[in-house]
Formats: sequence, structure tokens, C-alpha cells
Amino acid sequence: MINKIVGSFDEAVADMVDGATVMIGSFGGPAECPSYLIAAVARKGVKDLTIVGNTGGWGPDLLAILRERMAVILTIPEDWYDPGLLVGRGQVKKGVLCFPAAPARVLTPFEQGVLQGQVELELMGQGTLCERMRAARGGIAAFYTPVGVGTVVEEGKEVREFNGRKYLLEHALKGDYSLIRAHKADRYGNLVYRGTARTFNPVMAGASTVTIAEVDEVVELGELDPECVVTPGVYVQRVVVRPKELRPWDEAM
Amino acid sequence: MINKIVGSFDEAVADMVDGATVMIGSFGGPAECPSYLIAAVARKGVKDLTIVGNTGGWGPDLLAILRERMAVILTIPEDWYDPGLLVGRGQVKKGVLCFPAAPARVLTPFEQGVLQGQVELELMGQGTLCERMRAARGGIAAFYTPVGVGTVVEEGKEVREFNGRKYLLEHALKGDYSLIRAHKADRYGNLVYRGTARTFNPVMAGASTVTIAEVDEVVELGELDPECVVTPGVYVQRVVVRPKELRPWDEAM
Amino acid sequence: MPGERLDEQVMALRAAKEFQDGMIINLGVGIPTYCSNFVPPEREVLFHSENGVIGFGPIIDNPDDADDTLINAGAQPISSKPGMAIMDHAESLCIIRGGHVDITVLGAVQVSEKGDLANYIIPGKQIGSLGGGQDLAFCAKKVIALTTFTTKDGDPKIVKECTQSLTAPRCVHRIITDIAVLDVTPEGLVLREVAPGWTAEDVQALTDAKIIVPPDVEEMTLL
Amino acid sequence: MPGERLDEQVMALRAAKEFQDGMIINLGVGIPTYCSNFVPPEREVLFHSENGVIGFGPIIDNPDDADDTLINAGAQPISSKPGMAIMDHAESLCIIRGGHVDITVLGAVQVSEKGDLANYIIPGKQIGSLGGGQDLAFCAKKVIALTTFTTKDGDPKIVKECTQSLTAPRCVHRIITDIAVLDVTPEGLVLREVAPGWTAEDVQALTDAKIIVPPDVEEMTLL
Repeated sequence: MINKIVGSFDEAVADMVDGATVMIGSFGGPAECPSYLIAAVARKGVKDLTIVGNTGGWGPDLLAILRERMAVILTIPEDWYDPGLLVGRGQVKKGVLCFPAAPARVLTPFEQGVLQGQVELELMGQGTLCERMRAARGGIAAFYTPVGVGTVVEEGKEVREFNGRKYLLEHALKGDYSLIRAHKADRYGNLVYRGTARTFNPVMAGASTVTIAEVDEVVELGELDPECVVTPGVYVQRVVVRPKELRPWDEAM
Repeated sequence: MINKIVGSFDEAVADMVDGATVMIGSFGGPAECPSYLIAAVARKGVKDLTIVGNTGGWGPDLLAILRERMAVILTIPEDWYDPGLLVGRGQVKKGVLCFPAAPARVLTPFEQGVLQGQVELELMGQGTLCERMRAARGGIAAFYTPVGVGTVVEEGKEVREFNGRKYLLEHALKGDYSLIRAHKADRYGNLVYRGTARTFNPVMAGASTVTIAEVDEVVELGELDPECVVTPGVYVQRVVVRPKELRPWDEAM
Repeated sequence: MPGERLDEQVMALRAAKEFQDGMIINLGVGIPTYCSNFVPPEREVLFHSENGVIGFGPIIDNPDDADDTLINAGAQPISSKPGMAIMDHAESLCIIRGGHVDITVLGAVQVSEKGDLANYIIPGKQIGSLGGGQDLAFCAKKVIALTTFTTKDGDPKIVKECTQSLTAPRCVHRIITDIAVLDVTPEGLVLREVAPGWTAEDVQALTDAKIIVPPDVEEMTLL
Repeated sequence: MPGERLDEQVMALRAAKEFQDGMIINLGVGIPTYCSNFVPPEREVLFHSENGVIGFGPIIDNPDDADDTLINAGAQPISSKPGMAIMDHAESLCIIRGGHVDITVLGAVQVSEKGDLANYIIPGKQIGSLGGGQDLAFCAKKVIALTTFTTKDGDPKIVKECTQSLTAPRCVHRIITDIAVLDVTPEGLVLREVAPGWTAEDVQALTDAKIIVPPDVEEMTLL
């Protein structure tokens, strides 16, 4: 019998080792962030990770400030643990990111790490990052995109002209783990998302050897409309359900 | 106001000219085939078309035989007009296809055309065809696929090694028209499909300058669940509703 | 004189024994289609069809129950099943090309001792159809060729070198036939099982391909 | 002495006049965000946000009405609207990279007279964020830079050559500022409109970029 539901977040990441490449499906808000999986990686304490995703995260200190400042326009939940938690704890050696720098003069843990020479940055736009992950999921070795020619992104890459326009060769990017956030799952690992919390999550599903989905709810087989399944279970190896009550990141669970 | 609903099939294809590249979203059954759009192209009589899709179709004569033979396992509707209609009428000069040959000793109109030297064939597998169309939709110039190396598909193509495996360079394939079949549409051109009638149809949407959707039904804006829209309207230029009653292909409509 | 040749249903039954719990399986048209009827009951496998569906149920043979919006890659009507998911053709082929299909069972016109597969042109025809079969042959984790050992005319289908145009070179891992099961290995074609009443010599006599016979060849068990 | 500079809301209002009925629009963070408040009422445009939504409604400013599963690329809560569609990030970027966005309005740190855009590193910072902005700058059908003409310190932002690292070379079609509207043309930077009370000479005095002044320069109309 196929049953991808795993009993705990700690169990879900138990086989992660130092040096792993970890895709993290957070965009920039709490709803699309696999917070409890990130917390479990923090607890596990694996080091020298390469993280892949949109941002390097805020980390707990900046999130606390953000929570206060943003309160008038947005309620930020207490259990939003983002990639900055891992960066701040020194677990990350490299980030393949689109949004490493805070859109303000404040410095994120990732920016601090880069400035201190402890963390390496590979910067690219969202289209290229998405396409590189999809290429890994879909068995494409590399592709030519027009985006980045003549900019910092071009460095070290092949430039080639097609129909009079220049393109960069970009390679598939495969991870060891994809940590993603979804709304509902069934035991096959079929997933649906909610609104813009979909974002990078389905793109990372299947782009790593092991894809782990943190979900709000597990439903019976057949409850998900086959027409509306966004990620077929074939791309998902493990599913963990989020706790109903808020839990601190450093508590085993 | 945005309103992509067009009053008739003839109007929908009125600007098609000789020599156009026409993607046709049929897989191999009637439900996924844009039959009335194909009929309208037949009526319009444009010539020297390049058709792109899975099959070159059966054409009316073989479909009549198939309808009779298959009756014990499948009811085939009378108003299934497939790409073979266009091939049989001499409107097609080339096919970019995965399934040009009938899976039996019978010859399709397309096979006959090739054997008589009247029609050119560019053969490739479904993965490569889909990916070439998606590349056109998504602004990718070309990509490397492992499929086809060392076979007839390789001829004339660049072979390149990545991580010890050989890949073929395949180019984006853009059409002038994509004729697709969907279940429901709204006036923005948002589309949903039914079951496996989805197949190539959403892949072709947005891969041509003009995408025309033949649909069962037009619904009010807001009736389609935003989470379940498969093709966002941005990829669709025109929508036409199928007649409730079966209509012969050569009747203006 | 060798034993009887297995019929198509029994060949499919033998192939289905390869399916392990949790596997993603894609069946080619023809004899491979029958495999879905013989999945060992204690195993749950998901069938994938390249036109964009995974986890579907049995093929429907009564047209009154059929819905033309649910068909497999052979255009046969299939049934819905809890846990099924629909996707577009490009995503469906990502599943194949990305190596997410565990086993594909494909028909064959010829298979060489190197594992070359020729199956996209029907013998006697000049034009072939690649469909989704080429993607499967190149990219599935395990490719099983399921075919009679010889043609109806007695010509070998398991051969030293394919004379027909290739679907994919060096792609076949295991060959399941009506008289034997063979593996394609770096050393060559290795005999694993023979049908009841058949010997290694009987099998070798029907092909110019060199068949390696290890000491532990078994009789095909079909239950 | 020139007239007053337009404020951010009025700049956004002017930019929104570019939106034609039926267009797909993507707004960058900062001042461009305000454009959605000024769509001419007789025109229906669809806003696209790279995190995977198209056709959404206004930004929500009351946290009680906000849902964190519906945000724009600037992580601001937005409202649902009939005809809206959700997609994943890869498809959303296909819309951008495939040239399906009619107009993108982006903020700028510098724009050169050749249309080079620098906007991914905040001045004074060493590390920048490309986000989805680079894809938009390279691939939208029309790129509008919406920015004050000078920095708060009075340094020109419309320049002969960018000194900051480029987001995209030669990508900007039109520059809308607090004192003028200019087009990037093969001949160079062409002045199209000036803010009330401003002359072509006033504008030229604030930049080392060469501004071509055709005879038909108009005063910016804001209603």
C-alpha cells in the first residue's frame, strides 16, 4: 500500500546530511513557507547546506520587527520560520536565490553572511530559477533563456544567438530535498495549494531526490478533484501534517 | 471590456492565410479534438498549411470505418472532424507529428500524402513536441533533451553531452494558430478541460500568435474556480461555443 | 520438442509480476495493456498514461459505461479511481522524461542483444509513429520489452543487431517473451527463466543473438 | 524657476494612462504599485503578479480583511476578483518570459539614454535582489520606468550611462517621471511631455543624458 504520510517533521528530515542541497518553497510570506520543515532542519543541525529558493529569509529577529511594523496591514503568524533561521544558525554555505537582499537598508542574515565571507551567493531571476528546477523535474539538461544577457547573471555562461536575439545557456538544477508547503494531500502525495501560496512549491516538487510536503490537512483518497490536483503524488515522497496549535521552532515534533 | 467570445467558427478562422502553421490539439479521440474549428478551416480552404500535433488524423472515410468497428467498445460521435479532413482535401503541405501512421496496416490520408510525395513529415516523440511548444509559450529558445539520440530523430541536430549523457538540441516551435478544445471558458478566455481531453490542448495555448478555443460552454466571469483554471485567458485570443446539435462539416457556421 | 508457447494473457501476467508496491507503471499499446489485469493483489501500483492521467482504474469494455473524456494512450476508455490525477501532456511527459516512471512495458518489433529497441514502425510500413513510446524507452527507470520471441512467420524478434529503425538504442533492461525471460546486461543477454517444457538450447536455437546461460535459470512461475 | 514636481500618486496616475483596454499589466514594487488605483474606468486591464496570479483586485489595507494566501509579488495582501486565475511560479514566469505581458511598470535606480535599466541593488547596498524584475525588464512588450527624475539628494537618475549594475540593457521604452515623460528611441531620448510649469531646458539641466526635443512636446495631462 502506498502511504506517504510521515508521523513527524523530525522523522521527515531524519536522513538529511551535511552538504545537502535543499530547495525551500517560500516566496516571501508565511502562507507559502514550509515553516515546520525548516524548523526541523534547524533542530537537526545539519551544516554546509546549499539552499535554493526565492529568498534567504528574514530570520527570527527581523521577523519579530516585521511582525510589529506590519501589524497595521498584515497579521504575521508567530510560527513563521523562514530560511533565515537556518542561515542565522550557520547551517548554510551557499544560496541559489532571487531575493537575497532585503528591500530596505536592513541586512538579512543571508546578506550578513555574504558580507562576512561565510556564505556564497548564486543570484538569478525567478524565471531562470523556476525553469532550472522544472528542467530537473522534467529531464531537460539545459535551456536557452533571453533573460540576463549583458548583466551580472551572464558571467561564466554560454551566450548563443537564435533568430537574432542573444540567449544564455542555463542548466537543470536538481536538489537533494525539496521542502514545500501545500494545503491538502492524500496518501498518494497528491497536493493542492491555496491561492498564491502555490508559487514556487509545485515547481520544486519532483525537482529533488526527496520532496517533502508540509500540509494543513490530509484527506481520504478520492476527496481531491482529479481535475484540480496541482502536484501529482509521483513527485512527492513524504507528507507531514502541520500542528493545529502554534509550536516553537526548537521543540521536537 | 475584454470579451474573447467570437460568434462563429468561420469568423474565428477568417484571418487564416495559406501557408499558416496550425497547431491542432487533438490526441487520438473525439473529446479532445477541436472538430468544428477544423471544419471551419476545411471550409475556408486555405492551403499549404503546416499542421502540428499528435496525429495527422484519420479523415472522414477511415473514421466511418472506425466508427462501425469500434461500436462495441466506444461510441464515436458523428461530428468528429479530425486533421485528416484537411490532409485529405490537400490543404496540408507538412506535418510536425508524433503519430502520423495508423497503428495498423491501413493508410491514413497523411501516410498516403507522404508516400505520394505531396506531404512532408517531421517526426518526433510527444515529449519533444510538447516541450517545443511550451518553449514557444514561455520564451525559451531551445533546450536539450535526452530523447532521440542515436535514432532517426537525431538527424541534423546538435548532440551535446551533459554529465556523461548525450542530449539533442531542440528548438521552440511557434505556430500562427493554435486550435484547441476545452470544456468551459469565460469571457477572459480562462479555460478548464475535462479529464484526458486536456492532453495537448493547454500545451498549445499561448504557443501560437492566435489561440482559438472551441468550448462546450461559456460561463459568467467568476464561475470558474481560480484554483482550477488550467489555461489562463492571457494565452487565449478567441473562444467559440460548439453547437448543441450535430452539424455537418461543410455547413457554414 | 519444446513446450507450448505462452499466450498473450499469460505473458502479461508474467510481466505484471515485476510490479512492486508503490511503483509508477506505464504500459504500451498491445499486449502490455493486459498487464493491468494481473497486478498482484497485495501490491498497489499507479498506472500512468502519457495523454495526461495517473492512477486510473481498469479499461472499460462496455461502450455504455465509457466516457470519451477518460481514455488511455491507446485511446481505450478507462475508469476513474480514487487518487487519480489529471495533467496536461507536457507535464505528463515530464513524468516520463524526468525518470519518474519506474517500469514501462513496451511491445517490440525487434530487441537486440545490446538492448536496442525497434518498435515504432509496423513491419511492412514505411512511416512510423513515435507517440510517447520513445520518451518511455529513453527515460523510464526500467524498460521491459514484452513480445513473442519470434514473429508469426517464425523470424526471430530477439536479434543480434536490429535491422529495423530504432526507437531507442540500449534501453531495454528485461525481455519477457512467450518462451523465456532474459536480461540485457553489460556482458550480454542473460537467460533468467524458460517457459515450462523449454530449455536454454531451445531458446538459443530461435535467435542469432548470443544467449548467456547462468547455472540458475528457472522455470517461469506464473502464479 | 520650474513648476512643482509631481507626487508619487500623480506619477502613478500618469503611468496608468498608458494602460489600454484588455492589456496584461505587471507592476513592480514601490510607486508602480499605486498605478492599480488609477486605471481609466472605461478600460478593463488584468494585473499579473509573478508569484502566480492574474486578474486580481485591489490591494487590501485592513489586516482583518487580508488573507495571507492571496498576496502580490510585493507580499501585499490583494483581493480576489471574478475571472482571476492562480498558477504556479514557473507558469507565471512563462507569461513574462514568453512576451505575454503588455506593459510592465518598474521602479528605477538609474535609466540610461539607451534604455539601460539599473534597479536591482538599492544604492549603498552591496547585494541586490533580481526577483521577477529582470524577467519583466527583458521580456515585457513595453517596459515603463516610473521614477523621480533625480534622487532625494538631487543626483540624476536619468543618465548618459548607468554607473550601477544593470538589471537589463536597452530594455526601457518609456520613462515617466515627476517632471517629464521621455521615450527611448533609436535616435536617443526624446522628450514627450513636461510637467506643468516645466520646460525642456529645465529638464535637460537636470541630466547629462542628451534629450531630444521635438516640436510637439506637450504638457502632461493628468485627468
